[in-house]
Amino acid sequence: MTSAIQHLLIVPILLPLAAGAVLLFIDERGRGLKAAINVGSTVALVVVAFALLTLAGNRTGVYRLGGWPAPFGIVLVVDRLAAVMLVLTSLLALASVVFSLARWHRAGRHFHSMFLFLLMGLNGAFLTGDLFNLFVFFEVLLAASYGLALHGSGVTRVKAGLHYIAVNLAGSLLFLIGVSLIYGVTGTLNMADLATRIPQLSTDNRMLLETGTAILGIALLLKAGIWPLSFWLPTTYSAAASPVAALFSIMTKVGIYLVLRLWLLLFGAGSGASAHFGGNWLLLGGMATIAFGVIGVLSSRRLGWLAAYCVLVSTGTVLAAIAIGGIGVTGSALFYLVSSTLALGAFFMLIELVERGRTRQVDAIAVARETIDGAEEHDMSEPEEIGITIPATMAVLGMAFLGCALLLAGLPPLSGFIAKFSLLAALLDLGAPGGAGPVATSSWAFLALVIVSGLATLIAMTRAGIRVFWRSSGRVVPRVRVIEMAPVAALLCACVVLTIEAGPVMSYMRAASRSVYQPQNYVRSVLAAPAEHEPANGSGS
Amino acid sequence: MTNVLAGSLAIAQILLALAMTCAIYRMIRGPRAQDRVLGFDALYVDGMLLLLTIGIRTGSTLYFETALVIALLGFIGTVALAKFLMRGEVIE
Amino acid sequence: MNAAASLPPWLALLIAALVLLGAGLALTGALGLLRFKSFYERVHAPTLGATLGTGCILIASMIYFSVLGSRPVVHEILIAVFLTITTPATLMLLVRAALFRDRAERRVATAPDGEDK
Amino acid sequence: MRRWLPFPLLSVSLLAVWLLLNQSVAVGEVLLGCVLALAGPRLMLAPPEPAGRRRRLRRAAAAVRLFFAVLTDIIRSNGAVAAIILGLPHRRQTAGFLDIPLDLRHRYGLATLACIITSTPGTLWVAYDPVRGILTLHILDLVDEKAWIDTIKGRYERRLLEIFE
Amino acid sequence: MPHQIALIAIVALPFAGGCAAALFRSNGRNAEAWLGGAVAVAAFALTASCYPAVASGGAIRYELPWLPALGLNFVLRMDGFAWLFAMLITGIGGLVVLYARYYMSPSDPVPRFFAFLLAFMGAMLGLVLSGNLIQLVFFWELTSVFSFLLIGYWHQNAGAREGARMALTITVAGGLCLFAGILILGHIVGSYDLDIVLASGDSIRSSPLYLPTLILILLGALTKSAQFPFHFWLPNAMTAPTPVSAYLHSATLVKAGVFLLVRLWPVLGGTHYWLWLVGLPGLITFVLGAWFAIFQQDLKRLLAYSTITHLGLITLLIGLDAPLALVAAIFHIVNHATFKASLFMGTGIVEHESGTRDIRRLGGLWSMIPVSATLAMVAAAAMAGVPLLNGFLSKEMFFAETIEAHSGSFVDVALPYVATLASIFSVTYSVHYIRGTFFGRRTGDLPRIPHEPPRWMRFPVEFLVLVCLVVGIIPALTVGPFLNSAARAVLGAATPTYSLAVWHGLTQPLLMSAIALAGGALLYLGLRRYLSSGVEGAPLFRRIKGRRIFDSVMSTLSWRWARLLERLLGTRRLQPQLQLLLCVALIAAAWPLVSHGLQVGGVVSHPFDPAFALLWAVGITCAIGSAWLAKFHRLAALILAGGAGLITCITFVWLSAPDLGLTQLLVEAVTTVLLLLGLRWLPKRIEGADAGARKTTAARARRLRDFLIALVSGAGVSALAYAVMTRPAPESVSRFFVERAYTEGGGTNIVNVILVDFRGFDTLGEITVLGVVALTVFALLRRFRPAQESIGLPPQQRLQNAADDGNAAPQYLLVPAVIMQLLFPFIAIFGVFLFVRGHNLPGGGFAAGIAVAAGLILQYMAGGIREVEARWRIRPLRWIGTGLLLAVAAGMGSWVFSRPFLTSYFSHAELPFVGAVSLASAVVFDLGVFVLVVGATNLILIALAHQSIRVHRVPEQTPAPTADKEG
Amino acid sequence: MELILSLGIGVLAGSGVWLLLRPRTFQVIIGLTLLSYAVNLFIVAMGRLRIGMPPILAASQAGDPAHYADPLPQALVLTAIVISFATTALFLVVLLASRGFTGTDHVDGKERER
Ligand code: NA
Ligand code: NA
Repeated sequence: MTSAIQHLLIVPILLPLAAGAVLLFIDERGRGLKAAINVGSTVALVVVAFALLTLAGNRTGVYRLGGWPAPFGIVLVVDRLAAVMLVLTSLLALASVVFSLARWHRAGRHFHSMFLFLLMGLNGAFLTGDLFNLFVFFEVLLAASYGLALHGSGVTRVKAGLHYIAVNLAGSLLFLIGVSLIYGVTGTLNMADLATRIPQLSTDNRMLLETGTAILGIALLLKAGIWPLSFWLPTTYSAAASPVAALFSIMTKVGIYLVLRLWLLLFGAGSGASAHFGGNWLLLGGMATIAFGVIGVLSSRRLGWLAAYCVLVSTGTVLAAIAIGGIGVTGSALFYLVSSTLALGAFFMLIELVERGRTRQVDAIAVARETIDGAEEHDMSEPEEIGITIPATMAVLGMAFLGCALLLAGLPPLSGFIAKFSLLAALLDLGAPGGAGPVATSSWAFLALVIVSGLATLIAMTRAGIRVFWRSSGRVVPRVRVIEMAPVAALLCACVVLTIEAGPVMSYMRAASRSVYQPQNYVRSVLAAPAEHEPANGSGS
Repeated sequence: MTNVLAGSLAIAQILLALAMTCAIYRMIRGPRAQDRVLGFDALYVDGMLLLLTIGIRTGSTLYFETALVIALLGFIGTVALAKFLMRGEVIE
Repeated sequence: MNAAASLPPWLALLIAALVLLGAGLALTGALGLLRFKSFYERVHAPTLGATLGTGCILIASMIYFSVLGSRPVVHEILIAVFLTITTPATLMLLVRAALFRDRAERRVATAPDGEDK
Repeated sequence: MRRWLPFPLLSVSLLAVWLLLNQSVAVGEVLLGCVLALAGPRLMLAPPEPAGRRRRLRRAAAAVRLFFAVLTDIIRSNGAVAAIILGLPHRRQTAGFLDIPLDLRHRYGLATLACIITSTPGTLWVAYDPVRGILTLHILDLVDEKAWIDTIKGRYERRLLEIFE
Repeated sequence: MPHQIALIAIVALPFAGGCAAALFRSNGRNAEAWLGGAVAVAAFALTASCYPAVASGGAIRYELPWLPALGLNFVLRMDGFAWLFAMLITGIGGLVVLYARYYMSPSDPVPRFFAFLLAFMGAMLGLVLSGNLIQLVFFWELTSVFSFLLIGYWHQNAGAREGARMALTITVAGGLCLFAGILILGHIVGSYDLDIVLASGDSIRSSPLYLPTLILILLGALTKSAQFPFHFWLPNAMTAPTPVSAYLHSATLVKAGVFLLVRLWPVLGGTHYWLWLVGLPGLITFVLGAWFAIFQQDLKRLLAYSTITHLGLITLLIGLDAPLALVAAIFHIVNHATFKASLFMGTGIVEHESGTRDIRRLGGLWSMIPVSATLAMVAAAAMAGVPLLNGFLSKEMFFAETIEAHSGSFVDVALPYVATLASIFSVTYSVHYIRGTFFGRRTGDLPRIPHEPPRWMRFPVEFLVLVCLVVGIIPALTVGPFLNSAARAVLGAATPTYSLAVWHGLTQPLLMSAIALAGGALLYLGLRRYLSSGVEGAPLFRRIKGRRIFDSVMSTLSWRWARLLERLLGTRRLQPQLQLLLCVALIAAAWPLVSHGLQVGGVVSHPFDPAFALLWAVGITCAIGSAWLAKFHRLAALILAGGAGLITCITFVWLSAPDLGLTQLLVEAVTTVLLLLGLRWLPKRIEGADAGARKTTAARARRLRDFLIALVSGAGVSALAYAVMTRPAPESVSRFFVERAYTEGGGTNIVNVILVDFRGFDTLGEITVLGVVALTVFALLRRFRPAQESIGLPPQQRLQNAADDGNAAPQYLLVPAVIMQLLFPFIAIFGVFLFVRGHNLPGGGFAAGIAVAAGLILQYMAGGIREVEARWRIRPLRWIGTGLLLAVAAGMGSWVFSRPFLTSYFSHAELPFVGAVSLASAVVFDLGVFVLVVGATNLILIALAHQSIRVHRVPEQTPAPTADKEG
Repeated sequence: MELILSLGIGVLAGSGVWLLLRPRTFQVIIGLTLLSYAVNLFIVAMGRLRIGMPPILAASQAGDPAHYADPLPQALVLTAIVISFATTALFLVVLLASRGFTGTDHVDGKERER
């Protein structure tokens, strides 16, 4: 634990915390300085996250806080999976913070601090190897998300925020019950230690452990947005300020990440009688979430709601894929997770730019006419057969919208297609590696749902896109600044990179998935005696 | 004699718990809001006494500060309630 | 309670008596809270527990721990002091508010003694 | 002196409280206690009241006398009120309000009086009119108004005036 | 290798050109055309240069790893068949670019047009050159996307928008089915590589998944090729600019479907499923399309239906599942591309010159634009299958194939007649097209007087018509070798012998052609009256409009039902959400219990204690009372909840947790003040005001349901707690803490050592939560807007202020304020006490911080906001920041010693006079906690309190009626 | 003792849940308060019941776990107390803001239509 590089592991938590705290000393007039600090920190986070991504490719990094050995002290663990999540978070954060500089960070107090604290919570949740510490970081990220969800105030946000907070407070209580029950039965909070203790549990204790884990799971799935615990999500996300909503698109993934991690760690193949506990429910829930997300996507009148329901589709897809399991499917699910999160982030930001030029009433009426009364009537004889020059702003916005639509619907050429393909290919590959073999009925259902969700998303996105970009008579061209468009473009470019570099990325994801499926290495790394740590404390007098 | 002491402490705790029962009767029944606050205040004092008896019963001074907190700061809640009843507002 | 075995019997009896007296006073006060008919009377009742009741138990505690710890334990005084200082603040505001309302609603003239609704 | 010790009595009390809390008179505790005792008064919201005219010793003596008087009153009243509560069904309705004109104007004096009256079962501080100097009490056993006025003014107010003014 | 480079260039050039085209100025028609033309010509030349490598049945292959783990590589593969298609795409593409240069209006912003057109060309080339089936799907969907953008090019027209949307929806839906089908195909074969798949025909056909695979792939192909019943998108796509129609809807996009069918025929064909599933739709489309085409009055719609019927013909040929039929299909693909592209362009010229394409308004144009008219007539003749034109040849082959016996079913018998019938229709609509446009009388004036178009606008038509003629006359010398290499690429050794010649003697097919020509002419004569009546649509089918059906299905499925389901399956109300959450949690928690059964342990650590029982009787009463009174007696509920809190605190102490008792008590005090601060802004609630609502059955049912949920939740938590408490404790990690709290953590208060050392990181997070919440509260309250009725002074204050009439000093507060102010130093010293001893005895930074904060709040209550803030400058934000930074700095201190974050140091020192002093670095951390807690607590409460004075600045409202302040 | 405590926890939780499901924001916040009491007690219960054994080392040396209540759940509860205080404050302010904006104290920001 001597080299400075070791401390890199905790930087994703400490840096935003310290930066957020420093910002409190700067008053609102120094907003430029605040913004600079925030952007600087976020850029640093991106760098650190990529560094950790590289490190984790070699070995699982463990950071023992306070120098205490593993099951007793809190440990931070970075393996490939965690590193991927860190990178995703930091990229999304960077895009979102740059976007916010155009106007949103002026909409209320302490935007930058709360933003950084949210990053701290997210990174902490991804890194920690301790259940209760996980609760704490969950609370940090939730607290910050409450603040950010309410950023800008206003009746819609406050109403949505009230629901969001109430539901999540109830969820946090469940979280506590679950974690403490697990502790009461096993006597430990360390995830790796827990994994070693579970196989040895007696039957009657196992029952309580499963109950505890089930309650904990519900708390996590609530945050992931599984149906029928997902109704808070569209309300909150659609009401949130757009850079906030963009960053929020990672938040459901925290729940998913933890479900994946804990499920395979605690109830993996080696966990004795509890192996794969709850898997069928997870699959059902995930598929129901996709279905509900699809319904929501189709029934959305406003783009914000559409995007929020796309979040549910994404969540459901990943959850169901995790439940189906297998290294290949999970690896693909991770790829899909990254791709869809980036796309959603871009889309949430884009929505604001797109909707800037229109008024609500006109919009609603247009939807009503177009979608309720069927197609518009048109007269073949008098079409205006000279194209309209599209202002550059609209052209760029339109291209970005198209990109988002393709990504979310899973159509080529962007990574959405690759993600869905890899997911489904891995799914079908599961039956028998390298050839024909039986594929479970549930897998067929999942395949069908994924395909249908893509089509439904496309239909809804086309409807919306046509409404916004093509039915544009009398529409004001929105004023869009470069720093607003650049983050959207950057996220979409990231998706292009994902498409082109699909091979290497996918092999990293598969390796991540493999290490999650074979947690022995994780457990060993965490529980290993610290290399040269003798109690540094108690140096005596 | 220690049995007498132990027994009397147990009885004292029962008496105090009964006192608390009376106090919550006022808290629930009222009839005035002030009655409820009064009951609440009495509940706190009785609770403090109960904490002291727990200390004696277990022979530990570690519970003393808890009782002290009630004596020193327990009234903040009741005074805020009282002021709320008085002025409709706690801080003006 | 193991340590209590080292107490002299008379001290044990004294402590027991003090504790019982204190708790009894507190209960009496609480009963008053139950039995008095008007609010203004009820306010008097808990004072029993808050003054002498507390005092008895505090003294019992002081004796007990002083004897056991074989050094004077007197920090219980603080409880008595703080309780004495803080109780009036609450009660005065409570009674004041009640009186004001009663006067406003003409339930009492200057010397109110009516029943609550 | 007044700059460093605007509330001398408060500082002494703070030191005493600190030592009582720590149950120790070790040098370290005393030193820290002194520091805290000097710092504590800075937390007073209101400026200090003018000091009393009488000599400290006399004031201290008066305080001790008052303390014991109050102590005996409290013990006596406890018994009386307990008797009233436990014998309630046979009790006559004697509770009532009582107005007493006060000479005491000092805020801390009034506060002390409030503590005394409230701590004594059977008497209750209801209101105080600072303009007219009228104190309204509620008394549980208001048989003899004169006796009560004598107690308040004679036993308590006189000594409080000695201490505070 | 050069061939591989050529392959990459063929696919990459159009995309690059598309990107470049997008950057041109909006009026750069010529530059765009030059660019597009150059790209098309280059790609054409490159393709042509590849011919030697594919002529003899070989294939060029270029492979680039893309996603090798999942069998997806970027594979370009050109064989004779792909080559033929690539030639069509690039060749006709070049002609269309040239044509579009003249067709598009000078004021049209063409960069977008050419960018999409070139990108489409690239996608199409990628499709036909794909050597990996997933990659094929990739480009397949891309063609759908670009066709959407091209059809919707004139998106200011509702028709263009609708047509584009319909085309996209249908083709993408089909594409997704194809995607699924290819995935399953890959699953069967174990690879997506075209070569491997093509070599696995037997295993595919014998797989149990064969039928679903076939259906899914056919759904993709038939939608793309506009086969019945998915044909209706094509006529509606005619709102696209005519160059787009000429390109997409004749030669390329719609041919993708039949391309795929031909491609996969070797592995999917050869079963009776294929015959039925491909042949039947083809047959129906062939007949119906031709029939519908007759009755179109819009030239382009007529051509669209004619495309549909020709695609039906091709599909039918493929469905016949015979090598010779396949050759005919390939041949007809090429022929149709040439004559249909020229017809579309010719139609474009007509429209461009006359301003309309409505047959009812057109007529007699032959006299005005004789050259163009002649060209159109030749192309139409090819379409009708007139001898000496290429259409005749492939139709002849088709007729020959219909006569052959196939499955021996009634189809065999009927097929020749049906084919002839459809051909009759073909002739009829061709005649209708020609006669309606170039001959006969016009009903009114044309929007414009037609002239011959510019030389180079007509050139593409001339060229294609020339191709029709040359191929029609000397097929073997022209298209022969190419057709052969294409057929060989698909059929391999099974390639049949066939002869390409105009004259095969007096054969049955020739007879059928003759009947078709004559019958068609007769039918046209018979229908003349009907056609000239101006009605659009076929007699029997006029009412059935694909578009209408599509629209209503779409709006029902994707809007009405979705809305309905969203309302049924979702909710936007809070209560159902919480109910669901609780129910799901209950089910999840109960599930293991149901499967294993709940077993209670046998350990009872302590005997029944009546005092504890009574205590909890009080606690339970408080809880239930609070629940009971919370609606109408808020204050009572608040007090009772406080009572429950007190019982909780006492229980903590009873159960050996003095730290918890202490902290919870402090928090109780502050929470009470907090909730009271909030209570001021809530609306008055008077019991009985909505008594009626509570009595309804629905309300009662709701309450019963909630009661049951509450009951089960409570019972469940109870049972779990009891089950755990009564079983022996597991070997816990706590042993470590107990054993090392002093020796390695330097404190005797194990809980505190855990909080600041063993698990200090939790505490760091926890204070962050507090800080963040304080910030949120602060930020939210800056925009606080109270409800109208809460704005004024509370009624008590109004009455009292009136009674006090001008008494400056608030006399009611005189003595209490003195007491409250006097207590502050004591509370502060108590806080210091708690802080200092925390490491060894109950206390700690958090408790100390709350205590001090509570003291400060007390000052606010005593003195009021203005007085307190005049006395002290309170900057809670700084406190929060300082606290966080202190905690972080304390943790980072250990970095200096190369230890992990939060590693603590302590030493017991013996100082002169002072005695033994323990110093732990954790104390600094705890100090951070203390500072933050003071700051955050104050920020929260004071920000809330400030609302009162902020709002009072608002002029007072009319006094509200005095209501009892009981809650 | 175990039975009494578990009953107490159950009633606190049940009352809390009942209030959580009520339509008025104030009911919900009181419900959350009661629930957090229940959960805190539950966590302490997970360390099993020990009376008169506070986890404060009697001597300045390594302790024997048999003589002390489990300190870990207590540490967890302390963290939970802080967090629940914070979130209660936040919920209160949000409900006030909602009340201010919508004029009602219904959790949905509008009265239930009948
Ligand atoms: Na009194
Ligand atoms: Na005509």
